[in-house]
Amino acid sequence: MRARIAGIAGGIAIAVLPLVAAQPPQPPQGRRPNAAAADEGIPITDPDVRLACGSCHVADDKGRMTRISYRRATPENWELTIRRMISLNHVTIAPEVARKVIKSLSDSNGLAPEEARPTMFEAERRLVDYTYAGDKDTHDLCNKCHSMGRVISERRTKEEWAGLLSMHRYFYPGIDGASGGFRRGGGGGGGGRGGNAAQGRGAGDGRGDNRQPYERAQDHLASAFPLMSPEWASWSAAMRTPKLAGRWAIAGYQRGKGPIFGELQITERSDTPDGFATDGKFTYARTGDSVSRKSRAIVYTGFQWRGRSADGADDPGTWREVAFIERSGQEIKGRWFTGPYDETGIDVTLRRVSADAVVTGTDVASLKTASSGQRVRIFGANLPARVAPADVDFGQGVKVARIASTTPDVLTVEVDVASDARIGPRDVSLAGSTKSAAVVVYSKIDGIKVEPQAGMARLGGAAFPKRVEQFEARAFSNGPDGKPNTADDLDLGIVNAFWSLEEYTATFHDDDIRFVGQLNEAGLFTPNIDGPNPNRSGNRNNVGDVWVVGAYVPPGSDPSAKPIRGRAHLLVTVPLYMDWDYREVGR
Amino acid sequence: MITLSRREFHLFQAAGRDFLYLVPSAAIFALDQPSAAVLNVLGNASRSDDDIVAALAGRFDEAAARAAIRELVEVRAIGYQQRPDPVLPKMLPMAAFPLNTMVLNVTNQCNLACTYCYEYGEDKIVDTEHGKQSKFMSEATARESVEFLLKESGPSRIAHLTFFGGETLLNFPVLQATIAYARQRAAEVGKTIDFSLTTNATLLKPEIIEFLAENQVGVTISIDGPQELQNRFRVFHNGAGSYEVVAPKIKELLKRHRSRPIGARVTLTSDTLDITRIYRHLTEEMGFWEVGFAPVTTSPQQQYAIGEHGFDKMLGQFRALAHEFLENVAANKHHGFSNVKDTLEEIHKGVSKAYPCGAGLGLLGVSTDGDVALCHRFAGSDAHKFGTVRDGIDRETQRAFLEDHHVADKTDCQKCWARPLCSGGCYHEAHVRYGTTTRPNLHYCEWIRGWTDTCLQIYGELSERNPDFLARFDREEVKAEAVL
Amino acid sequence: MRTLLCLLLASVALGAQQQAPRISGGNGVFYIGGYPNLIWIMDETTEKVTGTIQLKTGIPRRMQLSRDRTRFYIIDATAEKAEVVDIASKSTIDTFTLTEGNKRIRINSLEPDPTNRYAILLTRSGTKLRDRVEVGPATLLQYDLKEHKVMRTIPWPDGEERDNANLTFSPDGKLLYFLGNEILIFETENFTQVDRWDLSNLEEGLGQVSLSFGGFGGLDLTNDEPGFLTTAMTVEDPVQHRRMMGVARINLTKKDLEFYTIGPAGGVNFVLAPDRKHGYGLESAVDRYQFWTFDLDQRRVTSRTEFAGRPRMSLKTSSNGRLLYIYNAGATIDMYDAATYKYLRTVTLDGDMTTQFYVVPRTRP
Amino acid sequence: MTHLKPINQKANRVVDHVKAEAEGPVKADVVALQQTTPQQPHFPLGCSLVFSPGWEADSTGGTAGLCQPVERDIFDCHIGCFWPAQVPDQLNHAPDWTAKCASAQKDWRKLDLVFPG
Repeated sequence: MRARIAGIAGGIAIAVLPLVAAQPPQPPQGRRPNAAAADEGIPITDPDVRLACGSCHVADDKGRMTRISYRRATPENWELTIRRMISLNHVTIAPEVARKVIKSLSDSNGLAPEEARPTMFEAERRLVDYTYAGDKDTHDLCNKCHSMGRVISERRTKEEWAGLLSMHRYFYPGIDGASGGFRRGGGGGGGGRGGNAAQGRGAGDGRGDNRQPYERAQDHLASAFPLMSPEWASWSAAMRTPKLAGRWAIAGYQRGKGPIFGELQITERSDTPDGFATDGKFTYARTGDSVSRKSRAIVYTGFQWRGRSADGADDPGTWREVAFIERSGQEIKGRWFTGPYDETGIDVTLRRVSADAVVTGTDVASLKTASSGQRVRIFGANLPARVAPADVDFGQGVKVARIASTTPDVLTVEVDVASDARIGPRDVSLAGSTKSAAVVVYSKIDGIKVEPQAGMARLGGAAFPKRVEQFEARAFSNGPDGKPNTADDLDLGIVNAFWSLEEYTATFHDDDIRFVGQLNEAGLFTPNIDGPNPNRSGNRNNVGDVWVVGAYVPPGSDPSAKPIRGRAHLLVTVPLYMDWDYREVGR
Repeated sequence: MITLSRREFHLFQAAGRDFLYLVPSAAIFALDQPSAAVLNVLGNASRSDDDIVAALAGRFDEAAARAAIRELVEVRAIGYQQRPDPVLPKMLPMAAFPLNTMVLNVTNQCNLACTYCYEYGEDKIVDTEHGKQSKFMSEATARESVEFLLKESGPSRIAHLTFFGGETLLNFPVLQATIAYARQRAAEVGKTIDFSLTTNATLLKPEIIEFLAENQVGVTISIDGPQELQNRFRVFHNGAGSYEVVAPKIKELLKRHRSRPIGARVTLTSDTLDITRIYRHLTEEMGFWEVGFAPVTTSPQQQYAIGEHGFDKMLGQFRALAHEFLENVAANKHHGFSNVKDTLEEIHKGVSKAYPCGAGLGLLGVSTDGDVALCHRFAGSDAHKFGTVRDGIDRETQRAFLEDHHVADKTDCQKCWARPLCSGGCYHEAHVRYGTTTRPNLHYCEWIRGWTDTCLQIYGELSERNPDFLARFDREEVKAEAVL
Repeated sequence: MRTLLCLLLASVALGAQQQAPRISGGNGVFYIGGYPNLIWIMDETTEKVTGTIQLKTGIPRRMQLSRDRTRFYIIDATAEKAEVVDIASKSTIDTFTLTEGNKRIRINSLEPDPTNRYAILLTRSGTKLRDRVEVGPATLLQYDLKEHKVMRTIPWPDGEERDNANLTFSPDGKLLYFLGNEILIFETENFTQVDRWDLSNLEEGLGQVSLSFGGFGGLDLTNDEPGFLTTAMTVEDPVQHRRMMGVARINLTKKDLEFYTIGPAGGVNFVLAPDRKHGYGLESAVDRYQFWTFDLDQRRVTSRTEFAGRPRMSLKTSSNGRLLYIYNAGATIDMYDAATYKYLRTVTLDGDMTTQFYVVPRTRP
Repeated sequence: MTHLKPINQKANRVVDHVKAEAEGPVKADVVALQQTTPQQPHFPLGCSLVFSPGWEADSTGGTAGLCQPVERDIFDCHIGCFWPAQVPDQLNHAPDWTAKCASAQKDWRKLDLVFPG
């Protein structure tokens, strides 16, 4: 090929067509002169922050401190950064000052509600199946070490994203290579030469794009999550301390234990700005056990509720609360959780209660057709004292036969369901309040599903804490089309199944089931102790992966029938040797 | 007696062998001696199996001959008279066909006044000088268009947004804002938008180049070749040539913007018909990665139109450059003649089209007021309006358009072996030439068949001499063509 | 009565087992670096620790035996400090670091020239500024071991920055080889490229060749003939597109290479036996670990035997080629009989190993 | 198909179609039992997706391919900063994490949980 063309056409000629024989490519792109540094940046006015961080983060004439003013993030991400300043940048800061800085920066440089909503699972420490759809390469790169939740909770300028990635590569030089894949040639020699050549061809991906993986991710993040956004512009103007004092109805769900209902009182705390306290009680609908608890919380950025249970009778502050306050101020949704790995949690919805009746839900999730006298307890607040059967409406084919008992927050009724009642979810309404899709009318239970489908437990108890995994069996009906796993399937709620473990035969002489741990009759798996196990071949740890099998016999089915079974995969693995838990947020 | 006869195919030779391009399936097979001999013996007559075997007795044993016949029947190259091929039903693409590419006319003004321009000359469809249309697209309309693209792109994860004009860069601020907005909105709905634009390069200021590089925007430059060819038609309003202005800017763009390949788009006229010289200049002197040529779209009486005689000359020049492409690619070297590459991709995939291009289907144009049009060449014309970005595509108009323009209704095309790739040719070309978009472009049938045959021969050669190059098309992102 | 009988039988069995002669690996010397900051020296015959070298710079991470086998070049776990240890006197004779002030220079690999005058360092800088950090590009430095100063920065061949470079000097130290599918040859006066040897298309029809130069811990040339380099290679033929495994014997100085393929490609690494007529391989996949033996004269795989292995094993032959050592991380070296692959015994150190494991024969082969 | 050689994608689809028709509709889509390339395994959120050979799970989603016992290889991950979010890294957060025990498999109880910051 004429050398002159290669010269003029510059790198693309080479990078685009890997077919071209090894030609002298142009020198790697040096640091590109950054675009006219768009003059955006959020001034920092809070004296605590200026004092605590000003020695390194100098403020310019417009009050914008380097790095800090060019970033917005959730409270948890701000805490992570401040903890790194202490551990790796030798900053000394008192805990209460750190809390003030986190609070101030979350308010002045936080996320808007619309931006924060998709990231809530991160703060709620919820194990969800999240795949970032914006860019597959960025997802694969960042998800190697930590969840994408942390990445999508950031808004930065282009230079700030570059700064963040440089920090990664400075403190962890190994991630250029095999453990992180930040650079293509990382372990095996750049440009596919040197070392063993099988490692990634260096000639870009054929679209003329010879940037390294981390550079491509950096460019994507800079354009997908810029510092300034219309949502933040409008929210930062509208942000204020929400008025939350008053009565709230609790409706929630805890895997393995079923729905919870109750009530709590929120009061404002005078000792901390945007501080609140709660005091209330909730009951597990299926068992009737009730739990009274108090908690203290702080609201960040005007809608991020972060709390911690406090001086309750049986809870010295081990439960934490992360919730999202809807802009209407009428509803707060989130998760209360505890446990060394935050694995035990309740999905909670608080709804403001005034004087009139509110129906929050029912203890049973499904009603069988052609049945009579089924007991249903309807939970809520300000429920009327005198109720006639006709006042409670379950819709067509479902008739309240008898009112068993009434209290202001629980109404117990007995219900008859006609044999021809229409199948599907039903709303329950009483005294002007309706709970949509409170129960599902079904004709036949076609199977059960075990949740979660991919469970994880961590060995512990000797040097490190255990991570338990709670399983639950939910019945389902195939719905009108009669076929499972289709859109019209009906979830019939939690059922009491008989639990057992089965060997997941990943290898021929697999013996995990003898070592991994126990699964009790409530579906709670408790892993074995950590450390090398002398009476296991090769002193191996008690790790392994097993099937968790639930078997259920629907009431009224003939005794000879085989129980309905469902199973899930459980990975019992090694502990985490580092604890990145957010301890200051919400204090 | 059951007799065999030829079905529809086109025979071509390459790398010393016979190849078969079957119609309408667009499958390509290489023939060996026996199968080629069977076709040769059959000719245009109809003969029985035994008759053919007997005719070949001297050269091929019976088993080989019969096997060859059986295979030719299986792929429907030949068939029994008594069992004609079933007539293909006229299938319309599914109702809500996902929009893959949206061409945004961000302005209908231009700082050049090219004599042959179809937007301003006598053949213009829309009077943009005194018409009711606004001259520049507003940012609000651009945002609505992005929402329209995200909604109409349906399940597909990637959508393409191409900026067009007049001269696209005259409305650069809106272009800039649209890219930022589109990228963020796409991330929110879990999609990615790929950006590209066409420009005459007169306004390529350094900060614009910087922006295009930063945001990986694909750039196509309209340029006609070296100085005197460029200045022949591509002139400013005062008649001055544009080459001296655009050449340095293009070089600056090519030096700086390297994350996307940059192509040149050449309009060929009767006076500037010198393809190899243009190609050399644009690739070697200028540094373009790829160059695409297209004859000027014009009514016949214009003096720059390429007449009957002109097409033969053009085909000769296309063939010469195409063979240079072949020699380079066969030796694993890059060659920038994009007309060949694009056709090779369609041949390799066996594309068999019901419509000449994606217009009205996977591709739609948007005028400066937000009217949705058949394609960017019809932007703003009420006769070819498909709805607006605000209230979406008028499905009824779209269905009627697809109904009337299907290749099955173009009688002249029913007998042509090139229809799987051509399918009647460009709607705008037909509109300018015959006043209606439904007519096939009969004025360039000979040229299309000649060019397709050349590309098939190149494809045959490459399948022998450099199959890896063709294998790359297996991995390319599939375009949303209406594939039969 | 029965228990007495069992007792009798047991002792007999025990007795019998003891008589089998204890196979020794030869009279070489083991050198392994590990916790806390030392190098163990062990005698191969007795398999006992005969001495330790206490390091000054910290946990050893990479250990490179000099060409004349008189000293070790060690890089510590932070990759910022290097130490030169004299084997005979078991003492540190030099330490150096390039880090100064807030600019850390991490030395990713160190290749001393045969006369131990200078070394080629592959480094990457990381600078901590007031409120940000900057990571520099990977650079190749020529470092004067006597003066402790950087003599020059060697420009990357073909101008392309690489993250790691597999380097080796010619025996006379006049040429420096960049190993890879395309070996680049530099003269060592002012490091200009003098030659290029493209191994990827050795012969028409052979197809794409790719060579691997030493897995964890880089190249181990102890068993190889000086100037020669025997390594595993994989080939993908252009006609059937099948990937095959083979052995390549490269003579760098004469730029000559003999190669032959021996079977379908599989995840097997390759170690040359001291007699240079055999090679041993280790295949480890989830739940399947195998020893391989290659007969380099007959050019074929003589045997493959499954054994109870574990992830992350490395293989080395004993100096007399009769034992196979399995090591890598942890504190144990397992001994296997090279002929029958039977597990014999395990040597346990009193600290975990952190560097590669050198078996240096006492007498030159 | 010995005499006609399929060249482009459509020709291959024609050949497949012809073969399928020859074998009759039933056998057309017999999927042999043999090992098809395994689908990407599912990892619960929170698992590190770096496999050499992996921390919580190996590349097949199970534990058979893990370093076992983890204490045997732990110091190698520690000084290589291989799983910076899971194992204390010697460069930054835990420079003397191994001070109390030279051989992890023996005195693993002395290793402590590190709270960065």
